[in-house]
Order: sequence, then C-alpha cells, then structure tokens
Amino acid sequence: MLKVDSINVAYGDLQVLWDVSFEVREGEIVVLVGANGAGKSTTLKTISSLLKPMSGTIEFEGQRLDKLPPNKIIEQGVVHIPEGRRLFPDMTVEENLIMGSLYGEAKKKRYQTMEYAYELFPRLKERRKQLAGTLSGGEQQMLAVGRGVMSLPRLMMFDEPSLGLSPLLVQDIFSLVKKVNQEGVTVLLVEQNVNQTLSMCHRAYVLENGRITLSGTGDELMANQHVKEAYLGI
Amino acid sequence: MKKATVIFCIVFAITLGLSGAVMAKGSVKVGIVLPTTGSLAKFGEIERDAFLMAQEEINAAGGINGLKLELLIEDTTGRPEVGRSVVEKLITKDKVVMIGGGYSSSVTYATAGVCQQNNMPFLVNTGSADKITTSGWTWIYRLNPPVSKYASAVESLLTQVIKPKTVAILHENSLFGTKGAKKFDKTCKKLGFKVVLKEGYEHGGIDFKPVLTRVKQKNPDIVYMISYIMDASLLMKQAKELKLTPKMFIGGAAGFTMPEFKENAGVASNYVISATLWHQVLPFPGAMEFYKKFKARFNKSVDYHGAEAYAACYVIADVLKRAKSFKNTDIKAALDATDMMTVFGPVKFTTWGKMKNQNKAATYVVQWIDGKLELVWPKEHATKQFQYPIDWLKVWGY
Amino acid sequence: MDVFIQTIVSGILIGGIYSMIGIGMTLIMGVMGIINLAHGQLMMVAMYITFVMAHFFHVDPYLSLLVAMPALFLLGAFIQKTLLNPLIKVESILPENQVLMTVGIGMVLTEIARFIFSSDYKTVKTSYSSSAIFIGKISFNVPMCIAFGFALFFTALLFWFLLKTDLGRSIRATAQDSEAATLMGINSSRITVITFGIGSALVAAAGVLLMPIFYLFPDIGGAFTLKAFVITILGGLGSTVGAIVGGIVLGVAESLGATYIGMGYKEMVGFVIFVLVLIFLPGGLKRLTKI
Amino acid sequence: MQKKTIFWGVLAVVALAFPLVIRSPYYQHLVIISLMWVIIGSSWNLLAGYTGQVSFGHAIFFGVGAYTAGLFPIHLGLSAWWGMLTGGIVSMLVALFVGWVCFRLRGPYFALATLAGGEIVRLIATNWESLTEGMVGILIIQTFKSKLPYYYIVLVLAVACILVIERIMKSKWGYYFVSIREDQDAAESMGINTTLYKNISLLVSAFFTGMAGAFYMNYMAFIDPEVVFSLHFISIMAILVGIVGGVATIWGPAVGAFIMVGLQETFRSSFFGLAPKWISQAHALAFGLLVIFVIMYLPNGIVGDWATIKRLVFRTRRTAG
Amino acid sequence: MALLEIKNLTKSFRGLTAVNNVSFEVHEGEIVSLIGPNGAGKTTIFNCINQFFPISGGDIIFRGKSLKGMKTHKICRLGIGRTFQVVKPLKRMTVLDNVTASSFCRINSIQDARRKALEILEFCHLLDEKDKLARSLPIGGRKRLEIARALATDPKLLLLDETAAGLNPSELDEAIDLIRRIRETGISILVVEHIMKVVMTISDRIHAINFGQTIAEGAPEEVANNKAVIEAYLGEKHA
Repeated sequence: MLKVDSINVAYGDLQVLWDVSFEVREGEIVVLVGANGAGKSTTLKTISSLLKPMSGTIEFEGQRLDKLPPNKIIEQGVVHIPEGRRLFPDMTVEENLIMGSLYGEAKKKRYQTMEYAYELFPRLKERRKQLAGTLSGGEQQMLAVGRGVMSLPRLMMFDEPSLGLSPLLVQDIFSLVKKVNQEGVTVLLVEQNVNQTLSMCHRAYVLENGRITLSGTGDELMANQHVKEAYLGI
Repeated sequence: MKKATVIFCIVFAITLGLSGAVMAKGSVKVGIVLPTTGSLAKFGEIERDAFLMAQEEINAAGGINGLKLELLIEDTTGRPEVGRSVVEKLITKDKVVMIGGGYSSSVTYATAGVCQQNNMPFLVNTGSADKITTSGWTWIYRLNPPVSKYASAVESLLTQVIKPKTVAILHENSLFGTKGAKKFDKTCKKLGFKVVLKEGYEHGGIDFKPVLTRVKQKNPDIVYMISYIMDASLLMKQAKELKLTPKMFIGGAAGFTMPEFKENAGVASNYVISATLWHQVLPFPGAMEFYKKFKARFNKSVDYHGAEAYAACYVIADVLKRAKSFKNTDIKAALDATDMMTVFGPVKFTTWGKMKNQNKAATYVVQWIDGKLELVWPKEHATKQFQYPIDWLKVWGY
Repeated sequence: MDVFIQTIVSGILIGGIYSMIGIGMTLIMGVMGIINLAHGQLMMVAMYITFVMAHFFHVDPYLSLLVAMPALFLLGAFIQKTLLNPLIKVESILPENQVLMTVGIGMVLTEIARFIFSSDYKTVKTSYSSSAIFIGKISFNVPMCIAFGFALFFTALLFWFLLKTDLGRSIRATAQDSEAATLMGINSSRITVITFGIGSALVAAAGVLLMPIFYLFPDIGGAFTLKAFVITILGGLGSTVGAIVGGIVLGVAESLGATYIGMGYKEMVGFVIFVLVLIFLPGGLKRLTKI
Repeated sequence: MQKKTIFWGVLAVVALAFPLVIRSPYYQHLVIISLMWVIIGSSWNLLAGYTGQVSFGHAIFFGVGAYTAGLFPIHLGLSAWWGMLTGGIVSMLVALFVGWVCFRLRGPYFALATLAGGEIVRLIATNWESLTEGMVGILIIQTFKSKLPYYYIVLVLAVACILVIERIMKSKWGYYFVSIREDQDAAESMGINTTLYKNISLLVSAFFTGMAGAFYMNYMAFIDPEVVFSLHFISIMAILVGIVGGVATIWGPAVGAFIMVGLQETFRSSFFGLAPKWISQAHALAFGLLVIFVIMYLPNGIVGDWATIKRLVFRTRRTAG
Repeated sequence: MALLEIKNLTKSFRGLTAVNNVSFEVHEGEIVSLIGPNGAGKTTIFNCINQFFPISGGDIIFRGKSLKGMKTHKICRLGIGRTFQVVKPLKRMTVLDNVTASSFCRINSIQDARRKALEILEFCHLLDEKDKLARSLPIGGRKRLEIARALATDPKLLLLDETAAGLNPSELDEAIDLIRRIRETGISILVVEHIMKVVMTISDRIHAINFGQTIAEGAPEEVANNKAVIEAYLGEKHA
C-alpha cells in the first residue's frame, strides 16, 4: 500500500535520513521505533510531503506522494496525526473535527463521520462545544485521532501518540489505535514506547541515526539483543 | 576589504562623476527652490506653475535685455537639509546669478543661511518666519510680509467693527500656525480681548469635535483659526454640526482662502472671514488677468501663493534688467533700488525695526459671501460690504 | 457634562472606523505573524478608488464599496503572493525582513498615487457629508453613524465567515497552527494570500467609509498604519473582538485626550497606550477577554 | 598585508584630500551628509545588525543629540558646539530609559515599541514649546563659512564610529552582541547578562547617533521636530542605509549611506539634469523599489551579498561575450 | 555538603503542575542521572535550576547559595553550565567563535579566550571543525559544541540535557567517553537522559521521576530493578 524507497532527507545542509526504505501493507499496523532524533518524525513528515526528499520515492497505492504538495496528501487517504497532537487550541472540539473533513468525500459525509467519531470517543461528544486547548492530555489525543478519522483515511500515521500521557491513558490510546485498525484502516505508528508497540504491531522497523537498522515482526524485534539493550533498558 | 573599495569607487563615481548640463549661451540663470515633491508639494506646484507662466511671458516680451531668463526650478522636497544642498548646487554648479522661491519657513531659513554665507542674493516670496529677515542677513530679500503681520488687517477689523470681548484661538502646531497664534494672542492682550482658549493641534486630524465642544462651552465672541485647507474645512463643518455660534469665525490666512475650502466646507464656509495677503480683485495691475490666465491654463484657482511667485518672477526680471552686470554686488544694488508695482502690489525692500530688506506688503480681510470670496477690508478696496452680524443657524439651514 | 458626553460620542463613532482598520490588520498579523507597515497605504489606495468612482463616474461613495473592496482584495492577495510569500524562503540576518518589505511596499504605493493624482487634497462631497442628528445637545454626525453601522455589519459578516464557513475555519486553523492545518489539507500559502486579501478589503472598507468625512492625499496612509498597530496591540494579535474593542477604546481615549489634555497631545495618547499595553498587558485585551 | 596597508593609505589620503581637491561646496555638502549617514547607519547596525535588536526609532537619539546642541544657544546663550561634547551623552541617558522600557520586548514587538517611542518623542518635542520652541524650531548661525571644518569634524566622527564599532566587534562585547542576536536563551545560559549587553549596544549606538544629531544642528543650523524626529527621514532612512549596504558588516552601512544619499540626490536633481524633470518625482518610488529588490534578492545587503553580485555580474558578462 | 541541593522543588504552569515536590542532591565529583518517560518534567527541572522559569515552590541551593530568583547568567557565573535538549548553536558564528564567546565568562582578553576555546575544542574533538559555521555541523557535532560551550564557562556543575539522543552507536561511545573525561577534570554532572545504555554506564546515582514526582532513587542497578520505574517505562504488565 505505502512504499518508501530509499529516501534521503535533509534540513538545509543537515542530512537526517539516509536511504530509508520500508513498506506498509493494507490492513497492517507497522511501527517505526527509534530514539529521540533518530529521524522518525522526519520520516512521517516526508511522507506527508512537509519535507521533500533529496532522492528516493514514496508511493501510496501507486501514486507518487513525494510529487504532491503537502495539502494534497490528505485527499489521497493518508492522514498524519502529528507529534504533540497539534490541535487548533482556540477552536471547539466540533470545529477541530470539522477541520479533518474539508475536502472531497470526507466533506460530503462530514456529519455522518462525526457521529461515528463521537461513537468512538463519547467523551468528545460531551465536550463538543469546549475549546480544544482546555481539554486534558488524553482527551486532546482522542480529539487528534478523531480529527484524523474525519478524513476517512485508508492510512493513518501516528507520531508518538503516547507522549506525555499516563500509563493508563497510554494503554487506552494503543487500544484505540488497534480499534481503528480493526475498522479497516492501515496504521503506521512511530513510537519510543517500544515495549507496548512491538507487542501490538504486525511488523516493525528500527530507525537509528537516520537509517533503518533492523526490521521484522514485533516478536522478532522484542527478542533482539540490541533492541533490548538500547530501548528496553534491560 | 577589496569589495568595499570597489563599491566606494562606484558610489563616488555616481555622486561626483556626473556633471550638469553646460550653461546655455544667451541666457541668464536664476535658481528657484520649491518643494515639488513631498507633503508640501501642493503649494510648491502652484508656485512652480506661476513661475513658469511668468517666465514665458517675460521671455516672450524680450527676456532680460535680449538674454533669455532661465529658471532652474529645484525640488527641496520640503526638507531643510535637502534645501541646503539644492542651493549649494545652484550656486556652485549651475552658477546661477540669484535665487528665488522659498516655500515653508524652515526650508527657507536653512537655504537663506547658505545664500547669506555665499553672498548670493535670495528673493524669498513665501517663507514667512520673521527670523528670515530679522537675522541681520544682508543678501536676503523678502516679498511677502512676515507671519507676525499676517493678521494686521484683521486686527483693525476687530477693533473697529466686531469689538469682541472673548477670543478662542485654534492653530495647527506648525511653525506657521504656532507663530501666528502666538502673535495673535499678544495682539488680543494688547487690544484688551480675553483669550479664553488657545489650542494647537497636529495637522491631519479627523475629529475636531472634542476641542470644538470645549470652545462652545467657553462661548467666545470670535473663533480665530490658523489651519490649512482640509483642517479648515473640517473645523467649520464640525462647528456647524455642533451648532457652535460665536459672533465671527476668522481664519488666519492659509487654508481659509482656498477654493477647496469652500468646496469642502460647503454651506459651513459661508460668511467665514479670513486674513489674506492677496486677492484677485485688488486694484493692482494685472491681478485679475493673472488669476484668469492661471485658471484657464492649469484648470485650478490660484491664491496668494501663486500671486507671490508670479510677482517674484517679475521682480527678478526687473532686477536683472536694471543690474549693471550679473555680479552679485550689482544684483544686490538693483534689489536695493527696487520700486515697482506687481500683481501682488507695490514692491520695495526697506529696513525697519529688526526687519532687513523686507517688503511692506499690506494684508486684507476676505469673506465668503454667497460662495464667492469677497474682499471686505480695508474698506477702500472692498468689493462687498462686510456682512455682520450673522445668524449662523439660519445660514447653516437649521 | 455635555462636553464629556459629546467627547465620548465622538470617540465611539470614530472608534467604529478605527475598528475596521484594526480588524484587517489583526487578521493579517494573527494569521501570518506579519507586521504590515503598508496597511494604511492600502487604505489610501481604496480611498483613491472611491475618489475616482465618485469624481469621474459619479458613484456614491458607499456604492464604491462594491468596487474598492474586491479591488483591494486582489491587490492584497497579489502583494502577499508575489512579494511576501516568496520572502519566507529568503534567508537573512534580520528576521524583521518582512516588516521592512512592507515599508518598501508602502512607499511604492504612496509614490504611485502621487504620480497619478499629484499631492493635491481630494475629497468626495456628498449631500450628507456634514449633516448631523441632534439628541438633546449631543450631535451625531450622519456619515460617521453610517460608517459605524457598516463597521458593525462587516464585523458581523466577518464573524460569520470565520466561524461558520470552511474557508473561515481554515484561516483560523492556519493562524493557530499552520503546519497542522497543512496536514488537514489546507494550502496554507493560499490561505495567507486570501487572508491578506480579506485584511486589505476590510481596510478598504474603512477607507471608503472615511471618504465622505475626511479627505485624501497620498501620504495619508502612514498615520493610519500607526493607528492600526495601536489597535492591534491593544486588542491582542489575531483577536477580532479585541480589534473592535481596541478601536473604540482608542477612539474614546483620543477624544478624551483631545478634550482634557490638549489637541496637540491627541496622537500621543494612542502611542502611550500602545507602549503601556506592550509592557504591562502583553497580549492585549485578548488576555482579559480570552477571545 | 602590504596590499592592505596600501589600500588603507590610499583611502586615508582620498578622505583627507577630498575637500581640498573637489572644491565645490555642493559635492562637499553631499559627502558631509553621506558621512553623517555613515555614522547613523553604522550605529543602527551595531544595535540591529550585530545585536539583533531592530530599532525603528533611531530618530529619538538623533533628535535628542540635535536638540541638546540646539538648546545651548537658545537657553544658555552658549555655542551649539557644546552639543558636540554633550549630545552623545544626553542621547545615552535617553537611551537608558528607552532600553529600560523596550528591552522587555523581543523581536517585532521591540521594533514596534521603538517606533512608537520615536513618535512619542516627536510629539513631546512639538508640544513642549517652552523647552524646544516647538515647531518654530531652533536656528543658529553657522560658525564656519567654509565646509572644510565641518567635513573634517564629521570625517573624524565617522572614522571614530567605525573604528570603535570594529574594535567592539572584535572584543568580548562583540562576541556577546552576536551571541544575543543568534540565541538569547543560549546567550543567557553562557553567562551573558543579555539585558546589560543589549543596553550597552544601545548606549553605544545612541551615543554616536546623538553625536551625528549634534553635528547636524551645528552644520545645518536649523532643526525642528519634524526634521530631526522624523520617522520616515531618520528612523526608516537609518534602516534603509543599513539593509541596502548590508547589516552585520562593518562597511555595509558606510556603503549604504553613500548609495542612499547619492541616489536621493540623483533622483531629486533628475539625474543631474540629464533626465526629464518628472524623474525627480520618483525618488521615493525608487527608494521603495530598491528596498523591495534588496530584500528579495540581496537580503544581506550590497556588502553582505557582494559575492552574489559579483557572480551575477560575471555570469551576465560571460553570456554577453 | 552537597554541591547542588534541590529541596521540594515545585513548578506549575497555569495550574498544571509539571514538577511536584522533587528533592535530590548532587555531590562534588558525582554524575547523577535524572530519568523518566517523555514529559515527566526532567527538562523543566533543568529550566528551574538555571531559572529560565521562576520556581513556584521549594528551593534550589548551589554551594550554599539559594538560586531562587537569581538571573540565569548569574547562575552560570556561579558555576553551573548547561546544554539544551533542542540544541541552540549560535548558527551564524563559527564553532570557534561559539566557544570563544562562552569563554569570556571568566576571561576578558580575546587572546586568552580564544586559546581556552581551542583547548576545549580539542578536548571535545571539535578542533577540525573550528572554522565551520555552527549551523553546518551535523547533530553529533552540535551536541558536542553544546557541551564545549558549557565547559568554556568553567562550570563546577554541568547540566546535560539528552546529550546522547540522536547519536549513532559509535558517537554514543564517544559521548560516554567525553562525559567521563569531563568528570575526571573535577566537574560534577547532572544528566537528563533517555538512552538507558548511557545512563547505566555513567551514572553514580539515578533519580527517576514521573509526572513531576520522584518515583525512585539510588544506584543504577537498584533503580533499574525498581518496580515503579519499570512500570513507568514499560507499562504494568512488565512490572
């Protein structure tokens, strides 16, 4: 479904990604794990075309994403839930949801999808008229996911959804990701929280210093000595 | 370092390398300094047009003893420092024989200083600060009266006809406005009128109602205003809106005599009087013709500014004709001996009080009567009877 | 007492127009973080359009809103698209580059106007220019009341647009988080172009409404640019409600200053408020009202 | 090393001999005004270019310097030359207050605050008539008829200003100023008292600008608030001189000053009378277009982007040949 | 006596408590690590120590002096140097100038400052890059530059904020080596770190926090095996 083929990415004269290649198949949950600054967010930003690769290609269902402007990505069915939620803090919950459905099919089915989002997150329904900036961390993450769902995506990319949440909420978020996946949405997840993500994913890639160093199924990686040392602290 | 040298050289070349046009033979050059760009450009343009019109007429009539009069009109942009460099250029590069023009007190003062230092005769025709001719400078001559004399005709009208007890003064806080207001304040004290309010304002306000409301509260007999056209019309319009009704509204020259004042203030301009330095109906030879010619040619009315410039050009031509040579001392001698009639009235440079080489021009009072600016004072020149007293509310149609 | 009430009334009425100027500026500053030093000059352009319409085609100034606003929308959009947006990619030592750019734009607009219309004062005269309504002893200038009404109308319209339309929401979203907005499919550079256009159209409306009351010359813009700042900083960046309140507060403060301190200090009142707000209430009234 | 010495020698000789060779007071005047702008532009650059605090209110210091000089003759009956001793100092005192208020703000807010400050000071000078004579302005009689003394005074000031700034930039202060520009938080954590050093930069900048103002009073012999506190003709002009020449370069503002004054005069005089008259109307337009052009294509100014300019010129020459 | 004493430190932002009643000490010559999941409040503690943020409660005492309300630059002069998690190179200055600017903290003469800067660059293996602009350094270089700049202020205590993040394995070893060598010069170090490999190898003691509160403290092995810590990092089922 998504095919990233040896992309090289730089910020100005500073190269961050070297020959990164990986693949996400329909219906999968794929995790990209790695330390702070390894290039995980950069990878996602490149997929959403916020950054342009110096070389390499990104294809989604045969369509070259790297040739599209960033605002056209969502229309292809790819939605990126950025690190730190990045909600619109001075807009209400409902407005934030609307912002996810500005174009095409999503716009037509806006209120239908909204009902569905409220079903997924009843808490959001209670707080429809509240400003997003006043929500708690967990609710904000729900809203961020909800906003992504509103675009009727086929691929959702999550950038560290567990960031700054309590363990309990982290569990919630991950079960949410699973739920979304079960509804038929393919998931690409970027996480530092290696342990839990590896156990729930289909496949995973390890990103170190801008390069993919390991890949395999979740269990394979869990068993890997290097992963254990570097990320699990064991 | 090297790049700096190269850049320096280029800039020097631009600044220094270009030299002016070669002096044309058979002409005599006079520099004219006026603000033709910048915020004062409006008046600068009027004066420039008047100068050019006069120049054409003079040259058509044989020029200066067979030589053509060539006016080099230079833009001061209304800023003293530019004015200074302009005059320096005219003197040293263009080698003009004398300088004329001079609009706005500050620029005129700065340029006059250069002329004095360089022994260059300078005939000022609009810059009105007293200091221009009270600084003891010998090479500076002035055609127009100093600002302190602008209201002299109004003074006699006040003492003889209106006889007010209380006065409110509003003025633009420019040099012209501030000086004029100070002088009028003094005059009122001398004549025994009580000044109940004296306020300066920054040019370009939209809303004068707050201050006018205060004027209304003080209920003065006369309201004396020194303002340029647009402020003048807004002041009168808003006075009308507030039903502010003193015995008389008086403008201290400047904006109140301009045709735009009437156009913009509309009915509120009616019966307002103003001091002025000139009016086309004055019995000076050529005054009315000048007014008509100017209007026909430039499609706009002309006021005392244009007359001053036009007259100044004729004075310059006259001086140059009479001068023994175009040496500065000879021109100065000719200026000293000037005694001629112009559209602006008689011109003669004399020294009185602290004033040096100052023309004693008279001032007048005009009144807007039925949409026309009529000369009402002094009586001997009046074209219409001075309208007084006035029921303002009726005039304004309330 | 009459003096006081009249002062307040004058202040509120003029404040309506100030608000219009301020809203356009606050929108631009809020969405793009650009300090637009050419704001007043854009208003000047709109006033010349009104003048031309009235003088040559005898169109009532209020009708020329229909021409001036779209025209200025296009001009603003053009400026943003060709001059300001490309600047984001230009690297320089001073981050204030965009501000300096608007200074240049302002100069160019002023001088072009001077080229075409010379420095003469221009006015549009209407039958109602100086008519006033009296309530008790207090006078209400008719065109100012109309302007105030229009200001309310445009503000309401803008509110509806920002709150209820997708495009309006997109503008707000871009102001709050432009990268996130991009991820939601919003073309943020297009939004900045539209926003600059709307901001320009609003200040154009202010200019048109001012035309029957005031007069026009090429240098008129500068003073209004400064007022727009004061209002924007007073109201809080990006806050439309703040801009309205800020405009009226400025109008009233100027009037009170003119009446009780002195006409000459009227302009200073605004600047003093400006500096005080910057220092003691950074964030402006928005901090207090939270909108 | 040798080459450098020769360069400086030649430049010094040219500077010293200029008014003796070019006797026209007109050109002398233009160069004097340019040198004055070298001082103002360099001072602005110290604060804005090197320290990163973009001031839109340098007219405050220029005007205060000028008025300090102007008040000696009108209130104390002393020569305005006293202003040359005190103008810079008084400007520094005013700068202390300006800094105290404005340095609470960063970035564009600082710029706006200084802009407002400049307007406030102008209005004060206009309205406080008992002190400043208001719009009547202050006029004095020039001390010297010849331009030579003025030329050498302003030359010494300009050279002193550039040398002082160059020396500062090579010292601890210079390192601190640039550190503050690059990252205030990092600077603070490096033990730099950012408030103190921003103020030092401002004070030095204000001192020289004030001296330029005091010189202006003596040289032009006339000032009023519109002239010396002008937003457009002083504050913005200072910025233009800086950005056109090149911010954060020692020689940029000097080059910028000559270009801007030269350009202004070239246009004002319709290309020295060679072009049609209407061109003179366009000088402000040319300024505006120049600003737009420089910001777009030479964001570091003529000196800062000299390499780019050279490359472009070189390339066009090659294609032409 | 402890070099740095953090006493009941509390910091809240608009009602949100980021650091809640945290106390710990750093002794002379020690390397102490501050660990905790993302958003636990580690960096906030750093920002409180050098007073980027005014503290809401408690006190911070360095060599017997309270730092409360002190200006950041004064704290640096007292002898606390720091690096930033998001590196803050002075981009348009050369690497050498970056460090020279910092050396002026104790030295006034330009020659001496430069000499010292060169020494420090050598110490941090940056000498080859000295004439490059700081912005052209890769991430590893920037991190070392950050440390070099902090060292140039002659600190008694160095605060390192995620110095190892984003480094590749060989760079990681180099960073560990560098931190150890710094300690050998007699400088105490407080580290905020994510990468357990680094934390476990360099630390004398570890202080673990989560949600702004202390959850464990002690020698590396003790903390690594602490139930609350594992829970915070790995979730409950591993505890």
